[in-house]
Amino acid sequence: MQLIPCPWCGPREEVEFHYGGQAHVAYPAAPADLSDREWAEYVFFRDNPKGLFAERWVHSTGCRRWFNAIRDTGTHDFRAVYRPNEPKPVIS
Amino acid sequence: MTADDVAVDQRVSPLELWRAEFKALPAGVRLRELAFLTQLSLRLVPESPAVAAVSEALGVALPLEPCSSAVAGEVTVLWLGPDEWLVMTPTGDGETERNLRAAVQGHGAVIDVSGQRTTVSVSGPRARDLLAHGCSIDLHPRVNHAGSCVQTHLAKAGVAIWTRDDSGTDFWVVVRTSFADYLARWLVDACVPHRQDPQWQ
Amino acid sequence: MTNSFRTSTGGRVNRELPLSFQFDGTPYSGYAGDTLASALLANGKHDIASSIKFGRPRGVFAAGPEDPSGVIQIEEPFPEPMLMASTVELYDGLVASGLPGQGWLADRPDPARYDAVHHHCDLLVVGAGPAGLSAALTGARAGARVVLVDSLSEAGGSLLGSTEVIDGRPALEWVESVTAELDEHPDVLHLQRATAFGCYDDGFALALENRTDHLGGAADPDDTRQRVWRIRAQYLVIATGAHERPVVFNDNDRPGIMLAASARTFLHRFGVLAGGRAVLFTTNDSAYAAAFDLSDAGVTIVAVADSRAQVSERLQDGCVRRGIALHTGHVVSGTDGDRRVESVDIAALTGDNEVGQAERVAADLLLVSGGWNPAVHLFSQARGRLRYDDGIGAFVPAEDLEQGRAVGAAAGHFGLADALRDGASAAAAALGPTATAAVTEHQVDDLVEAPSAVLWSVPGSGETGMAFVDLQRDATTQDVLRAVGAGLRSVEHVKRYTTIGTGLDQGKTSGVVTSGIIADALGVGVAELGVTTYRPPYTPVAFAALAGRNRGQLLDPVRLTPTHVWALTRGAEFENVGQWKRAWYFPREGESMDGAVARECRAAREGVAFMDGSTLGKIDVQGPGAGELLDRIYTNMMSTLKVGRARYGVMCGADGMVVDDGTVIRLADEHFLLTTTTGNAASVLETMEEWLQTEWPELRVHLTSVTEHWATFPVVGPKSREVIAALVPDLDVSNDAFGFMTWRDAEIAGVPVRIVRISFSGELAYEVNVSAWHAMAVWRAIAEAGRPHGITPYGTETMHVLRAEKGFPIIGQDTDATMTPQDLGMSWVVSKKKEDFVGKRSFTRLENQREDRKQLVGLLPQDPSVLLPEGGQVIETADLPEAPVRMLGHVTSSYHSATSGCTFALAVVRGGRDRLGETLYVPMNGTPVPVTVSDTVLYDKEGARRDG
Amino acid sequence: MTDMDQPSTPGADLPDHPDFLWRNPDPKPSYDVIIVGGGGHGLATAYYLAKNHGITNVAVLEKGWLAGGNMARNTTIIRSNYLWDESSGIYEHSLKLWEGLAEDLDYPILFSQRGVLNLAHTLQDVRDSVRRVNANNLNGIDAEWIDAQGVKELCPIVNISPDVRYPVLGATYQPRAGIAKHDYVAWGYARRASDMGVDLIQDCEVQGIDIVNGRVVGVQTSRGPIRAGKVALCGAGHSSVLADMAGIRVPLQSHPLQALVSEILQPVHPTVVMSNAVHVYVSQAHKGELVMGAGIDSYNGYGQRGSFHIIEDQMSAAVELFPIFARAHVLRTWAGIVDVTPDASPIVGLTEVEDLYLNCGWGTGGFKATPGVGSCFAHTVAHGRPHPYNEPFTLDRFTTGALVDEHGAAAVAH
Repeated sequence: MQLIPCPWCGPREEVEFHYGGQAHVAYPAAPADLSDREWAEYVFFRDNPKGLFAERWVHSTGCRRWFNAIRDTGTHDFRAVYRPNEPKPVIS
Repeated sequence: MTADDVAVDQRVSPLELWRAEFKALPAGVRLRELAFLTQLSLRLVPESPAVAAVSEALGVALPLEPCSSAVAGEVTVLWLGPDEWLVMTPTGDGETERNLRAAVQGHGAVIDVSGQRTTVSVSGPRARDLLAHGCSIDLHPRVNHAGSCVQTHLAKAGVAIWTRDDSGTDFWVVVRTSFADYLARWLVDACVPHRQDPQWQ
Repeated sequence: MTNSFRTSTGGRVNRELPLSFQFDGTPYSGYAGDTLASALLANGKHDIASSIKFGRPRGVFAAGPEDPSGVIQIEEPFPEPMLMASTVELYDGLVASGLPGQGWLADRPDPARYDAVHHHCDLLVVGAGPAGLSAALTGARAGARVVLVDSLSEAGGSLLGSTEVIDGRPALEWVESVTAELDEHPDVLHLQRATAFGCYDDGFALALENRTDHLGGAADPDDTRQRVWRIRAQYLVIATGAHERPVVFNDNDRPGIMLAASARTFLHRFGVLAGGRAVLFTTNDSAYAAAFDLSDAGVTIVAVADSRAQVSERLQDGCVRRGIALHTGHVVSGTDGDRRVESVDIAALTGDNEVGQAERVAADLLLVSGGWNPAVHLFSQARGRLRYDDGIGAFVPAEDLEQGRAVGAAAGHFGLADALRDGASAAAAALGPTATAAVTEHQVDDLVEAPSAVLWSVPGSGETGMAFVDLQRDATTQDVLRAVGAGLRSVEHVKRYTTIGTGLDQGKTSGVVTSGIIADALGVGVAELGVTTYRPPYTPVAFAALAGRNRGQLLDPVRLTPTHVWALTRGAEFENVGQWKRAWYFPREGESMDGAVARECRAAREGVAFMDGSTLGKIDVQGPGAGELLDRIYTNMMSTLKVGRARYGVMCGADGMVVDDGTVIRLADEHFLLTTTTGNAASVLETMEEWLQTEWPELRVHLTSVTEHWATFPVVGPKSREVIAALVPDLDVSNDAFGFMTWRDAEIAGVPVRIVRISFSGELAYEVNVSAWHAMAVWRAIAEAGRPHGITPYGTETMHVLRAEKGFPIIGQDTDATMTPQDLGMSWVVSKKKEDFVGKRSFTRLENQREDRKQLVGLLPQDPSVLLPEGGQVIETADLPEAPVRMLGHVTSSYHSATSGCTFALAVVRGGRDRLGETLYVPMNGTPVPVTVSDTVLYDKEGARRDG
Repeated sequence: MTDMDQPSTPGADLPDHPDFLWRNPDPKPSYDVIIVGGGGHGLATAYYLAKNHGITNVAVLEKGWLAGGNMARNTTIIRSNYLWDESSGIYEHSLKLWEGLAEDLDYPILFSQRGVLNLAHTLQDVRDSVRRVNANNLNGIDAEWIDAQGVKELCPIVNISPDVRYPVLGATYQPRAGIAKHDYVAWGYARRASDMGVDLIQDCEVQGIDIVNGRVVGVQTSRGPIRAGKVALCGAGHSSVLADMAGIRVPLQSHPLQALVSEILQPVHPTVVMSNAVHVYVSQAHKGELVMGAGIDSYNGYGQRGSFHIIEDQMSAAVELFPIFARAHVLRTWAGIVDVTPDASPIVGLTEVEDLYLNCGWGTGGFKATPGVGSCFAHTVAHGRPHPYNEPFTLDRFTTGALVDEHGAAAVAH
């Protein structure tokens, strides 16, 4: 059972969190102007890399805050967590 | 008899049917429902100009540190999130609520959530051991001190656990009303294997 | 015969405390401190099981969990399948039997208790042998929070089976002093009978503690039989020792053939002689200790066959002194015997790696040692990399873990001094200076061992006779060679081809040997071949232990509403809705469900009825951006809602499919309260927070769940106005003063309430909301005020009928993840004015333009007595054509309408709204039943009843 | 009662594997078709390419050992009682092939049609179950709704007491469903494919896909470049990684899916029981061990490791449904990687890159689909156009919205 470092509450067991999928997928400014394909990209298509992945989590049992994490999907290790208003950290 | 008295008379707490069970537990743990605490959800961004006024209204600085709390007389303030606090007080005269509303003005929100949760006092020399059956957070006095307030799972119920001393023997467990019966059942059951345990007597 | 193979003195068993037990129907006796294996051997019982494939007799091959052979079934006090005799502590009244590799389950539920405890520590030490004890002690002295777990009944590990000396005293005295000192430290948790079976991320380890079995009848029935310790450690010290490895040769599976160190353990720990005449077959120095100690204890050691060309003088002298014939460069090429080994064939290893003519010697015990495999299971589970060590022919840790380290024999350091030093330095590494200071040096005279030979299998094994690689799976060298011959190159393939390593022991003795044999066959190195993955659990764990207390009523939380007890006392039947228990219907004495529901419906349509709707999710929405947020979340416009009014709303996902619905009331300019469906309360709040926190942080809004703060009681029916009027005399309840979709604050029984005029039934209705504290007071007041009008409590079933008669869909019942608001006939709830809202863009996708989308309609069975099955499919033809039959949709809701005196249904049907009046068919038990497509509203189409 | 294939002494008389399985050739410089991924789908596709379409100049490239991914890790449940026409079409096609597969492959795959029960625990479960059963019957698939008592008769060890937390209200039952022996299936395909000239190349990781003018021409591998006329991707959990090499974006998320096995036990469980409500599915495999799966882990992961709390929840559910399992033992736990699409249906067919074909997104349905998708995918690759059974499973459906939503009615709402 992994520990996930909530940017507010600190490390907690993963059962306290819910997964939110890929981070930094902004809601389109003007959905009406998008082609069906472009809209489908937003609704259904997410990256699925093996390796570093910026994704969303929410500390649902705790402070109810959504935050971002950079996690290695190969090892499942959390490499960084950051709040929605913080820039995506650079990790090699 | 005023309308208020009528109302008070007829209040029902989620765990009143568990009183007898709680009393029958080994002496090492004491469970008691602290029913009818007025509970206010205070919503405010920490940067808000109202923070000062709110602190004044509470009589104590609003705790901004995650997982912390503050106490002013009978008023307890638990940190639930960066913009959310639970203000608890045994007094039902509505004064705290009025003062908070006045202090918050348009900057946030004060919501009466008194019926949303109930509070179970878990105390005694084995209190920490009892919680350890279902709580993954380290409540050892070395790392967990009086005043900490953590929201986590106790068994399968979401709770806030407020630590009230530095010896790991006094906690408040604040739980959603609808989960209270489950949690009481779970706590009582957790004590069963310890009935014969001398350390729990 | 009783304990005839028990030494007169010695061992760790309590000879004052004899225990009686039964095995395969025969009564035996043993002592407290025995394992089932040691007690059986003490009684000269060697053949205890038979093999799964060939039914060959099998005995105790090892003294620990690595034993692939001594598999037993516990029959009494409660059946437990497939355990190693060597891991079962003896207790009075134990009844067990040997197994052919297949156990059986009890036919009754297990009465025992199981639970779990979370524990946190700076240092988790797995294994209370020399390395583990020295690590734990160093940590304890440094003042760290230490957990020490060990699977045996007492601490000591390998020292229990040896005659080692530490600081000039018997090692076990040192063990006692260490455990005594550990007990002095309040923050040290020392658990024996606790096996660490899994290591996971971030220092998380699981240990299974056996608490009561060994107490037999004396155990407290309330106590926990097995406890799972969920340990979160800052640092993990793996001191799990090593497993001795056999060498494979012909007929190497007979009872009486046993790993050398195990025989030594039986002697020193249990005072048991595993035989009378023994042969030792070894490839290394370590096994001589077993031969010498057994010899000194009175066992005749007929011969030692050492595959190495020469051995040290010390060992030669040891043999000479004891009159043991030492054959260097020799191996055991085979055995003979009936129920047990009776003779052993010893042969020379010739130069070209073949064996010469064998000499047969009589023996009832054959000690085997092919070297040692460090127990790296936990290390490997913790994602530690392994490397193959040619010198010892085993896989050893290649590195330290991020948060831990393997020490002592588990790291391939087999000497006692190494173990003691390893353990202490690991603790020091974890804890820093304070611990480093606490490290103590010990006086130990470790014998310098000569290099071991690496011999997987005696040349020629299996060519004649059977040479077993995995005794439990009855898999032989020939099986391995067949697998290789079949074209298999991966150990994982060979494992699956031969089933080696899939038994109870998970290949603890066979895994590396298999890799070795494959490597030899393919002419590659063991290193590049690798070994099969070590997977949790390290040793088998009972299902019930992992289930713990999450069973029965504690399997999942039962969420209760404020009126639950009241409903119970009224004999209500309950329905699970998510985690909630909801009153389903309130049958009277001898009343059927249909009868009760019909009665409840009539009351709501003709008089007045009330229910507990408190499970509805409720979210308080406050802030300057509140209206804007709701406009973006709901399909319709909420920002225009006037204070004092209520509005129905629908939420869609980005894909345009309906996810939830409910009502929104506006309490103030910047203050709304919305309701969600019962099942979606949490997910709706979480989703709204996600939008707010991650996409629209510029909106200043606070979302707060008030689901349980507010109890919600709909009071429904033509008489509801009178009831409310009676409850709130000073409230003008006339339709003009208190119109539909408005709300008022009021007081009932001295309690502040909020009354909302919304209707989920089409009847005149008032929804009374009150703080949970006062819920019962108000509930009773409503019952009291309604009594003159025969007010009737109703449950979810009646609620469903009432709403269905009005064509109100239930999200999740009349919809699945494929329905849009338009499909539901709710275009009116989709704002044309708003530029955007969640899901809007999806409505214009090709698929959403189709004429033949499934749409919600009503279905009226042409025989009004026929109740359509919910989930029934809708087809076009009166007779059932050959499959596949084109399906137009399915019945989502179907009820008997007491009010209309007919049955009716809601269904989703392709192009349904263009089919009104058409006859379609719903197959029931293979016979299509004709139905007429109608609009969704069965009752009061003109909506005349809403305002009473 | 369907035949349980329960050996008198389980494990004793599992049929032996043949003395020869497959060649271990070195890769040739060029093939007509390269199949990337030596799992069940890749091997089956190769087999049907050779058998049905006479295309034998084929290589199956596997980065590890053949069928060592999900094929070696799944719980071997085979059924076709899916809700939507499109799904039941391809899964029923698959089931029919399963029924003749032992003979076809001349390999004892131990397909045991012992029936599968999908339990219903809530009133909405019941509605959804009846809906599926009716749809199945009209699609010509054997399926029935049975009540709790009927469940007890088919599987006497199921606890149908009304007093448990989530009582069993009934179940859907597909008698023709069952389980098979996964290694035997994979090796059966591998052996026949190898016989017919297909090169099975292990320890050969594809590291790049060569595309010239929008047309695939070969692959870069850990054993050097290999040219190909056509390339067919069967990467299962790693499909996104492969698709990325070709610059193709697929709506997949890869999740850990865990399973576990008990010791060998005397026969107690004659059928297969699945319960989505309490997240467990259980069968007693041919050797007599209990084989179980649970829900997938929520987060993306390629680690072939899951979270332990999922195993614990699974054990609670299992002991609740089958009280006599209390003292059975977990011997081994493991995890696979399932690639899941937004509508929980697969993607099988052509891609925007010419001669590059894609088969992925099977989630937890991959094993049961093996023969079906193998034959359909082979057809698709051979003819350059989709087989009718996989036609609905295009990548394009996510643009048009024509999803095949097998999540079904998941929500609980009143």
